[in-house]
Amino acid sequence: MSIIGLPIAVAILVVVIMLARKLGTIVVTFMSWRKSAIIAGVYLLGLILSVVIAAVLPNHGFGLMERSHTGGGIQKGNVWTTSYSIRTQKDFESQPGLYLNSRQTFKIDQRAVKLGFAPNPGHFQIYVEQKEADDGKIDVSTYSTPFYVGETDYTKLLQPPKVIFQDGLLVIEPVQQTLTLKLFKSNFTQSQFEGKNAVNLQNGLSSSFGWSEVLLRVPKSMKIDKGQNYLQYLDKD
Amino acid sequence: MSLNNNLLSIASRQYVYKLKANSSGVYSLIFIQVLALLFSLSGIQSMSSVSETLRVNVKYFSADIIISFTFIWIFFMSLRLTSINSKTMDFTLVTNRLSSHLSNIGLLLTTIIFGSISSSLMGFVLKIIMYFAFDRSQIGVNGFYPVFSDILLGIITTGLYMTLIASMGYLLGILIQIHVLFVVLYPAALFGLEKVNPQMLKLSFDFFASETSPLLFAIRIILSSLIVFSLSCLLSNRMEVRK
Amino acid sequence: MTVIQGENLTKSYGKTLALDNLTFQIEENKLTGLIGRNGAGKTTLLKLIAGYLKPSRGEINVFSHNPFDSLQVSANIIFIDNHMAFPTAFSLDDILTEVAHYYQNWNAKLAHGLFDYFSFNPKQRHGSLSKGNQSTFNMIIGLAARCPLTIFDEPTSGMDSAVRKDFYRALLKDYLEYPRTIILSSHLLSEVEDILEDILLLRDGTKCLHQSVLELKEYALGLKGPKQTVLERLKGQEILHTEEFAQGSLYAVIKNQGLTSQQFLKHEDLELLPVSLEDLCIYLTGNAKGGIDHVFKQ
Amino acid sequence: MILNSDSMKPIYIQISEWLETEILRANLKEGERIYSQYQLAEMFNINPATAAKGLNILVDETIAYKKRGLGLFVAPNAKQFILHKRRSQVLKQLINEIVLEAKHLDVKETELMDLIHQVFNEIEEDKE
Repeated sequence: MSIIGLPIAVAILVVVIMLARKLGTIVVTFMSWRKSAIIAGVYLLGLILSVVIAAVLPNHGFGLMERSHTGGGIQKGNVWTTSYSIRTQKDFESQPGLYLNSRQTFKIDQRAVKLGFAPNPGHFQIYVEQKEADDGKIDVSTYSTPFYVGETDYTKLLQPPKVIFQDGLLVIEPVQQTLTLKLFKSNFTQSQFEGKNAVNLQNGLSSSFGWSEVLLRVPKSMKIDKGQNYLQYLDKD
Repeated sequence: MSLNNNLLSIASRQYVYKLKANSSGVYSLIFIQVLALLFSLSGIQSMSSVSETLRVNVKYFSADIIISFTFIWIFFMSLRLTSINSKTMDFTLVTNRLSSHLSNIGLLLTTIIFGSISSSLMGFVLKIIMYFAFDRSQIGVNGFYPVFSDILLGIITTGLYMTLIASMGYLLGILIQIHVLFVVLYPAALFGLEKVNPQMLKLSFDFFASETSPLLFAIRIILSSLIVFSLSCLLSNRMEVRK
Repeated sequence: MTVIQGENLTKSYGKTLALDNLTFQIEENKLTGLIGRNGAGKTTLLKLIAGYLKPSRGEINVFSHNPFDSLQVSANIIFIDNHMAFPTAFSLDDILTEVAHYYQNWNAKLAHGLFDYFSFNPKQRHGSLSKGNQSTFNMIIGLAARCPLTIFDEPTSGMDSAVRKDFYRALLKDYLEYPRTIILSSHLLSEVEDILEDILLLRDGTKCLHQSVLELKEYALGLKGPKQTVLERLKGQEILHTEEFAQGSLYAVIKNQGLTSQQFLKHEDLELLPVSLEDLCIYLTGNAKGGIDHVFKQ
Repeated sequence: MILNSDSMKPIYIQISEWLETEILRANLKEGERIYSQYQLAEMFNINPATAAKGLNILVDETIAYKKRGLGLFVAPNAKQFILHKRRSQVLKQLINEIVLEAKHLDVKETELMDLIHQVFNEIEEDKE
């Protein structure tokens, strides 16, 4: 809070508290101290009950589960290393920290397809793997590395890029997406001892965007214009 | 005539009396906490991150506002306990200054226990409201479910902060009794300090707020509060009992 | 036994001297009236006794303790005045219950008896009572507490005369049933003189006199008659007050020094009149300027 | 009986006189216990010290005697004593006042005697 905002907020609060006290003195003329004590007890019991209720509420429906990505726990701190290490790995399926967004298969008639890409697909890493056989199909899998806001992993909420195959042209289009997230933060009286107190609270709230990865598995004999320098070939050897 | 009335028995009688007398404080506390809860429903902090294709708007929810409001409430509660009116009420019946201070501190500690538990648990009311009233697919499960040890730690820390704040309010109240000008002087001194040496205020704030060891934190708060309360008692000895 | 002992007691507020070198003693189980005009220092003295104020000079002892900020003394005193305050959370009924915990001699039967007699509404709040009813309620507490030292500072302010009468009667009856040291400050001396044992008369912060009511009643004589005769008779007497009330007639108040009324009555033209305590106190504490009439003579 | 606090007569004397009258009227009989100072204080709404002084007069005049720990009792012959005292003292004082007043009003001695005769006769007639 800024140095100007603080006194204003305090002033508003003072007014609120004055009002509350006025209210208290009005209420008190109708209430004996016994009733007040009972109300205090009921209030406290209600609050304790709320903890119990919160504990037993079923956890389905939450958009963000504690761990939404596949393949084991990728901590927020490891997001970047994970993203980089993918490139050296060959087996995407067993790669920890990668979340499979979508999988599509397109049939091709031609033996050779010229793969074309929509303009500016820069935020994807596109990997190409040639299959053992010629089955006339292109498998397109899209993956995502972990996306974090603070401590929360929201990778699962990301929409996969749109993949269209038409007239020998493969179009991978990013989807414009707006995510609204509601996250819980521990009270500052708790977070103080997690090394994230009120003073450096802001640090705990940074978001980190991961990467979208696209894996194309193409028939063995398919020709691809190797001139596309954003393509990365995964060689089986 | 009997002169065997000892300090503690009188102070505890006063404590019970004051507890009943100030029971109406619960209404203002509930009012303030519910108000803070309503404020909290729009989030305590929001953040957005944008990339070319993705925009993430995040709202954070916690009981921070509720706890902060409760802090201010306890400040005014302790301030009120030093008012002339409260003093007159004390001296209407059996008392001396020390027993009056002791019973006030006892009352404040009880209030603090109530305030710290209620403000910390109010966060779960917030969560339950969010669970049913908001689109759950936007809500993160992280931190939704209660963890007993965390709650306990939160309550104790809240209580400790409240103790410190209550001691400050009590001191201010006594100072105002000595001279009304302290109403202005107290905050003015703080702001003056901020202007002259911003580091010092931050340091004293960090002294409590940056301590990450619960034990050290508790020791710091308890010692500081004791010092401030003792100072209040000493200062009040300069005055006449009741005018 | 001496309950209260003041030695050269002086209290000043800034430059104003409220009490000046007051030395006095109050004995146990006496009902003493503290009498004086407004500003004579009655309330200051009572607050010194109750331990609310610190003497500027001199010493005060209550139950052989310094009362200032003393818990021991406080536990044995109740101070009834119209500044008594009770929490708004308490109804009158609650107050009677709560106050009882503080006083070991508390007489709940008396408290509730008086409470019902004066038809208080148990659910009402102390703050919303009229001034007179507040005084009446405070008085109930003062009586029921049965403190070894009970102080009433102008307890009847705002009460109507019927309630005042009831109060004095209640005070006396409870005092007879449970004798204790009681100090009653009042400026309506005529109402209380019969129930008092001693009178401590203050004048400008000093002790004017401290005597039993019985002695005080015989302290002075009033003499009415032709001016010349009266003046002749007054030779060698201590004159407290003179007043010319008609042409050539004089009313004089003199100190009663063993003169029996017979001696005066033998003189035909003189009339002997009793001097009420109230008048006597006014004469003793009055200023030397010749009374209010003096103002109009100018 | 209601005390007259404005009277020239101090209250404690009014108390002792009232007790004497009670003895004369045989409301208090010889050998009977007399009211304590506290009972009197309550009856007349006066301080017990005042009542005690009234009782002391009775003791001093041997109208009453003290029994240790039991209180005051009406002495034997108290009634006679009171009658005697009233005749010799009270009546004399009253007459004293009458004579003074008569002198004041220029009433002759014989005139006063006639007046007394007249009043005597009137009261006798009323009785019959």
